[in-house]
Amino acid sequence: MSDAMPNSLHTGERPLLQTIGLTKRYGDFLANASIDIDIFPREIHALLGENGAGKSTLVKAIYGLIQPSAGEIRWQGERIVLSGPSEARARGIGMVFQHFSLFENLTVAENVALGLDGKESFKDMSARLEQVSKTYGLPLDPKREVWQLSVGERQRIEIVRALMQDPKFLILDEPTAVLTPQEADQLFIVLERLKAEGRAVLYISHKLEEVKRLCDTATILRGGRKVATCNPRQETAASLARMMVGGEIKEVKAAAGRQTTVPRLVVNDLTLAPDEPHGVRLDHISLELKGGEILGIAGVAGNGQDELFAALSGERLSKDPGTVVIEGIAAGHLSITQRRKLGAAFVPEERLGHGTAPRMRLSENALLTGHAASGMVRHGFIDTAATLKTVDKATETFDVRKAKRDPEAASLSGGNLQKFIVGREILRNPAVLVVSQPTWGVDAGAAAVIRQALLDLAASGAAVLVTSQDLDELAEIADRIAVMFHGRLSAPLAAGEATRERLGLLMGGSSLDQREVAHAARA
Amino acid sequence: MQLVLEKRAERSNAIALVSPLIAIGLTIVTMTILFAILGKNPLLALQAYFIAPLTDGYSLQEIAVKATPLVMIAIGLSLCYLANAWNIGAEGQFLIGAVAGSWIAVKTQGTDAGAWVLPAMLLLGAIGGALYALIPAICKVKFGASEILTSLMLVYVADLFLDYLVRGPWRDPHGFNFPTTAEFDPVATVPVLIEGGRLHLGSIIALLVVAAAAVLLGRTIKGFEIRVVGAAPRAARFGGFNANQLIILTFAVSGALAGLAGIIEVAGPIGHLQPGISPGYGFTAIIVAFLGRLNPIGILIAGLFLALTFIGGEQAQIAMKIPLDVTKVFQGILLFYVLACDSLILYRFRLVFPNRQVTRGTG
Amino acid sequence: MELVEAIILSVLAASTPLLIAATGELVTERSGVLNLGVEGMMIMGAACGFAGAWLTGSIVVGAICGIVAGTLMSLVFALMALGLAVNQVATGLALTILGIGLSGLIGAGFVGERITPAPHLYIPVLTDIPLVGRVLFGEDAFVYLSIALIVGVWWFLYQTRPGLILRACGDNHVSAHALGYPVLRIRTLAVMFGGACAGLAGAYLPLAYTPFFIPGMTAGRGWIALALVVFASWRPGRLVVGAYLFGAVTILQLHAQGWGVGIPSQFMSALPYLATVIVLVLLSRARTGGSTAPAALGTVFVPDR
Amino acid sequence: ADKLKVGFIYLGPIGDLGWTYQHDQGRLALEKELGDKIETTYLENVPEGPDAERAIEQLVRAGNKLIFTTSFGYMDPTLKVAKKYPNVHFEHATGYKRDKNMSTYSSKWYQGRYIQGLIAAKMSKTGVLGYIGSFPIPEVVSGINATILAAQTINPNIKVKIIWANTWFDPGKEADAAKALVDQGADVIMQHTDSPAAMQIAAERGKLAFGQDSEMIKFGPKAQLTSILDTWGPYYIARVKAELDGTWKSEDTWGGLDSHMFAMAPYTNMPDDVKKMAEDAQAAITAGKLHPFKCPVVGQDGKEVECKGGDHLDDGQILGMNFYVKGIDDKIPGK
Ligand SMILES: Nc1ncnc2c1ncn2[C@@H]1O[C@H](COP(=O)(O)OP(=O)(O)OP(=O)(O)O)[C@@H](O)[C@H]1O
Ligand SMILES: Nc1ncnc2c1ncn2[C@@H]1O[C@H](COP(=O)(O)OP(=O)(O)OP(=O)(O)O)[C@@H](O)[C@H]1O
Ligand SMILES: [Mg+2]
Ligand SMILES: [Mg+2]
Repeated sequence: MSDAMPNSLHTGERPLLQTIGLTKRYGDFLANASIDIDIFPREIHALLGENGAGKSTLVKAIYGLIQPSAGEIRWQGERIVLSGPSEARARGIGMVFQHFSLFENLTVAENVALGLDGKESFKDMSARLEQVSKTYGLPLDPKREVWQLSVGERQRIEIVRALMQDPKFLILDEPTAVLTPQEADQLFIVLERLKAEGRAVLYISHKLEEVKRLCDTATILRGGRKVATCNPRQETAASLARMMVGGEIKEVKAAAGRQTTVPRLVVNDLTLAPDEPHGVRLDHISLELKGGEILGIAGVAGNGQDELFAALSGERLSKDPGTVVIEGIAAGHLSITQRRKLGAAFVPEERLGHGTAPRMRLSENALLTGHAASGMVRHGFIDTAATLKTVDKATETFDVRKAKRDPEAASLSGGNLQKFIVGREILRNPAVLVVSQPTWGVDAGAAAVIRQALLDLAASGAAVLVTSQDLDELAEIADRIAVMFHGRLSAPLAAGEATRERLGLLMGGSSLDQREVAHAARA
Repeated sequence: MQLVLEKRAERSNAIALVSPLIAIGLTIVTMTILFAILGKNPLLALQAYFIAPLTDGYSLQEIAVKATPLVMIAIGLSLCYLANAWNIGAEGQFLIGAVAGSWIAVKTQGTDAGAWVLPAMLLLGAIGGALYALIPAICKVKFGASEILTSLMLVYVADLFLDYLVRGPWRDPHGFNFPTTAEFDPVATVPVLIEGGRLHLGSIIALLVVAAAAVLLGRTIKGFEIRVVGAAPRAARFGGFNANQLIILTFAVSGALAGLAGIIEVAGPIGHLQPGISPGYGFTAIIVAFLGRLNPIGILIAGLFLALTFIGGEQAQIAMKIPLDVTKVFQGILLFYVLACDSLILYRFRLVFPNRQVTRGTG
Repeated sequence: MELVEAIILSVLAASTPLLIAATGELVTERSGVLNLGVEGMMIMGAACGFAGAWLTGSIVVGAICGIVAGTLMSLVFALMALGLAVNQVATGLALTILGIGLSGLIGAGFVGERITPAPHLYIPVLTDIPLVGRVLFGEDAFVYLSIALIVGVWWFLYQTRPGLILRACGDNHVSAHALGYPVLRIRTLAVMFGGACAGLAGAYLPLAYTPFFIPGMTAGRGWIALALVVFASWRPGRLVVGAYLFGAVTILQLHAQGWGVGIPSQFMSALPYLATVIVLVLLSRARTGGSTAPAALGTVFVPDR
Repeated sequence: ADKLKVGFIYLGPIGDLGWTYQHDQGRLALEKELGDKIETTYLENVPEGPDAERAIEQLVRAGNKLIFTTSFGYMDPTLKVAKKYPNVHFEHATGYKRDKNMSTYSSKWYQGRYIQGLIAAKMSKTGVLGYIGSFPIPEVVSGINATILAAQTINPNIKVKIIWANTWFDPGKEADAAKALVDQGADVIMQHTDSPAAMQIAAERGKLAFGQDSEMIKFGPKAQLTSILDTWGPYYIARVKAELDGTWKSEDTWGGLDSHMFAMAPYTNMPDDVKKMAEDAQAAITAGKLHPFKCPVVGQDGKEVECKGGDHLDDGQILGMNFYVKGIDDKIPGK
């Protein structure tokens, strides 16, 4: 289609949902500034923008969770003021939240029931749950409690819950951030089907390739304002990113002539029973990682990646010291602090609460991992100047954007916090860096900075182990890629040989089927 | 109409300073009404509560004496609470500390034991309190038993144990079988700082404890560890800090401080061991800890302030026959206002009218 | 009267105020709110319950006054801890201080008075059945009410949708809010229910147990009720076990003294507390996985708007 | 002229219906008698720990010239303040330490307990008495002994079951203890705790009981046999008068029925002959003709207790009593 104004696609048709001049103010801060957006039936509409651009704020307002400061929302042409999410649901608006809205200690069925409005009996609801999850190919065990489930399974609950409301309009806030390609593909099938059924979808994602594949229209926010509406299929990822960032994004470049040196991280036949009843057992894992090399670990979420990270980092100890060797020293029994002293550094998947203490300042979060081996502590006393210096250096080197010199970690947007965390570790000049999901939920600009940093680190001679569910990301930076499945690690493939198809096979074919196998095997 | 809280972007330091003043102002207004209802002259009553205790050296000393154990215990508790370890049995640790320290005093009674007695008593008191606090801590770490419940239950046990000792084995042989040990020897007594008054060395120790806690929390890696384990347990594990060890440590330290407070109280103002050595210090200290915002300096101020209300309450009872229950009501209301106003540090209060954005802000 | 039966009756009566107060606190805590002011709400229930019964001559009115007093106290707590997002531990302790003071002021005029206590039921034939008759059909109404209450709470929490919503608020208030549940309103109701139960439990003391009012007559029972909720790991079934276990040890140690077992009475008096700790440790040891406390318990929640 | 200021320190709330209540009744009697010459002040709920000394000193600083400290635990604090303020006079209840400006006063309640023992033995059908103790201090122990010695004169095989509540004041627990005693066969309940709970239980169960400290007939109109009434009024009046006259001096008052430090509530719920017996015993004790601890007193070990007071135990032996007499089938806690 040649028309530059995608809205003309819908000439004559009445939008299902419209916002007009929608504004949300937090104190003096404008999170959404006068946003106009039109969503039509039978449309998958992308909402794009950097971290903190105001995407979540906008959809929360549409869902009635927050009250707009100004502007209006029209639903099927009629102006509405939502009293809350249940009214939104009653009108046919469903939402899948960016940060899960699940209850860990309740069962799947109870979680689903809570997302519905209780007009049917629990028994009928359970029956319908089974049916809907079968229809859409999103299997769930209604009796399990959520704390026992993997991230992917949790996402499935959210989606099934939204689908069970039979919404006319479904909002998904970064649903694929935690899904594997297979899980994501499954989701896209569901979304296409919804679209075919005449519904509308508002889809938030940082993964521009999938937006291009899936979405009919894209609205782009920057700094709380709408900057463009376009047809993403007619754009390139780069042009979309340009609109989001308002400038060029640097391309990730591997330094030429990277040399692999001595083995820096070796795992020998590591077997570790899970410490939670429903954790994954690590099964005879071995790998060898040399300096200058980046090893990628792909795999469906919940196949032991978290457990492997804990075992490598020393958050979980193994009885046999020889199972993990860092810089030639048997370290399986050493604490995370001792491993850091050996030159290892770690970046966990969860930024807030694991990688950082949310309500503490960045300088304190620098100390969190830096106290082991960075001269920030002398005779038990903290050298505050040294911690602040780390913050400043990370800010400068990795372009961490924040309101003041030393804010609380929670006040940073996801991408900026991730840059800080990666920076914090890289500034310690580690010999080994183990990093998990380095860029999930991070916008394109920030993701590029982080990937480049990993490449540069490897180029400087460090060994880097990256766990990721984003195969494109692994393809971009890894030298070799191995796959984790059910607690076992495949032999690594050289990056060139690691096609999507081969990796997919290694992951065990359809990821959803694999989950079933995994559960059956565990039960 | 609805009251809505809005989170401030940053905690407001200005309000942190004025909020106690607002609270006191509101308390004065409320109490004025209550006094008027009770037929008491509000001005005189307020003068008795707030002003009189501050106007002479004697009362000031007494405030310090009363605040000493409160502050000492609250400092220990604040370390626990910061680390997310819920010790609410400081009362029991106080009693056991008193018992442990008194053991030396009882055993050396009437001997010519020298100046080592008091230091040994203080040491043993701290150790006793620490060991007693370790029971709930170990039950928590080893078996996952809730420390809230076990530490509370052990208060009653400690109380009865003290009772048993002073009515049985440690009873003063010349005391007509009354439940008290003999008066401690001078070497087993905490020295008084000002002749004729009751201000004792313990107050200095309490100040040192406050200073040490301030340094610990603000400057050392251990203090950081305590804060991070409480604020973000998973991040703390990632930082290499062991939450279980810290539960043990903070319980031990807070037990030691409570125990130290206990033996100081017994070897100081009381002078012998008897039942009822604590008028609920261990519980009042919990309030002090929170009123002080779990901050050492805050705790010092809160402890002194609470002590002021106790002394003021007595003066009001004497001067105006205001029943003790009114003092309790007064303390309760004051606490409510202080806590409510502290809420302004983190939040902005607004009144919201439905379907309209008419708002009125405060603070 | 058979001694065993007599002991069971005493245990039932001694456990009843603990059970009622703990049931209320269990609901409060299940919604994610930790109200440590049970003792203060109980003593207010005792003072106002007695005042009401004395003034009207009706036990029912007394019980209602107790319930209202406890509820009003809990509303103060709700205003502070929920409305103004104040630390719940400190608020609860302040509530206890306030309750002790206020009850003293209110009760002062009633000290030295007595009322006719709540009658024990008597159902011909049934109550006369040997051994079980008195236990099942011969206690005062509060005893049976307490059992009905805990059964009702169990049913509410696990069999009804509002109960599910309440548990959800206690598990994760952010999620509950995101789904559109009025977390603060639900919690306020739960806190009020806790207050009503504490008030009723307090009123039980002067209305049925020892039919007169004396300042401080709750003597720490509110704290025991709080401990029992933890002991029960927030489950109604275990709460019944805990309350009766505590009552049983309390009563049995008195009997043991009467039989002259020759163990220091202080040790005997300490038994209920020690037994609670030991049983809790054993229970905790036996437990595998899963979190027992409501995950949001005691944490402040301020909804975004 | 300036009024004399008289201060009181109370352990409990004045509404405790027991110990503190009776002291406050004494204070009110004092005000009634000498209200135009004096002004009284009290501090209630003063714990016996570190706060006591401050509370006493606060009264001194408020200008009180005569101060009554009404619980044993105030002994050392009173002494300390007395040494500091030699011009103020102090009166300490139930202690044994004195100074030139500090008197002590107490009552020979064991005399009343003896009468109760006689009545109990007569009235008990089961021959089992129930005794609720607070704490095993000499006052309580001597009360138990006096009761049993008296009861044995009526029924040599009388049994007593003793339960220590380990509290002075917890109505619920006192009620539980009373229930346990009744359930174990006791039909006369005696108590040395402060609330009317036990009386109430006895009334409910159709048993008999004795009150403590104050009149409790209201709580057991059909149950109360009598009650030992603390009547502090006359003593307080006498001491204040002495202070007003300038004749106050440090004394040790340990008064019994003869000096009206306590009184027996009317003998009720008993046949006339028992009542007569009780009245006779009261008269004999008042007249000094009958001493509850008349020698020989035989201890639990079967040995005769040394008789230091001529034909009865001397005051020191009673004030520090720490043994059970023969016939009590129990052990004193902590011994
Ligand atoms: N409750 C709040 N109070 C104050 N400011 C807020 C609040 N919620 C959001 N903001 C601000 O609004 C801005 C937009 O946030 P929003 O969550 O909508 O971003 P987003 O586009 O969803 O980002 P991301 O891609 O990271 O999810 C943020 O930068 C933040 O500063
Ligand atoms: N309640 C709040 N008060 C203040 N700021 C908030 C609040 N909630 C969110 N924010 C701000 O919103 C911004 C974006 O937050 P949001 O939760 O949408 O995602 P994020 O932090 O960018 O994480 P992600 O990487 O998952 O996208 C952050 O700057 C955060 O501080
Ligand atoms: Mg977002
Ligand atoms: Mg985000």
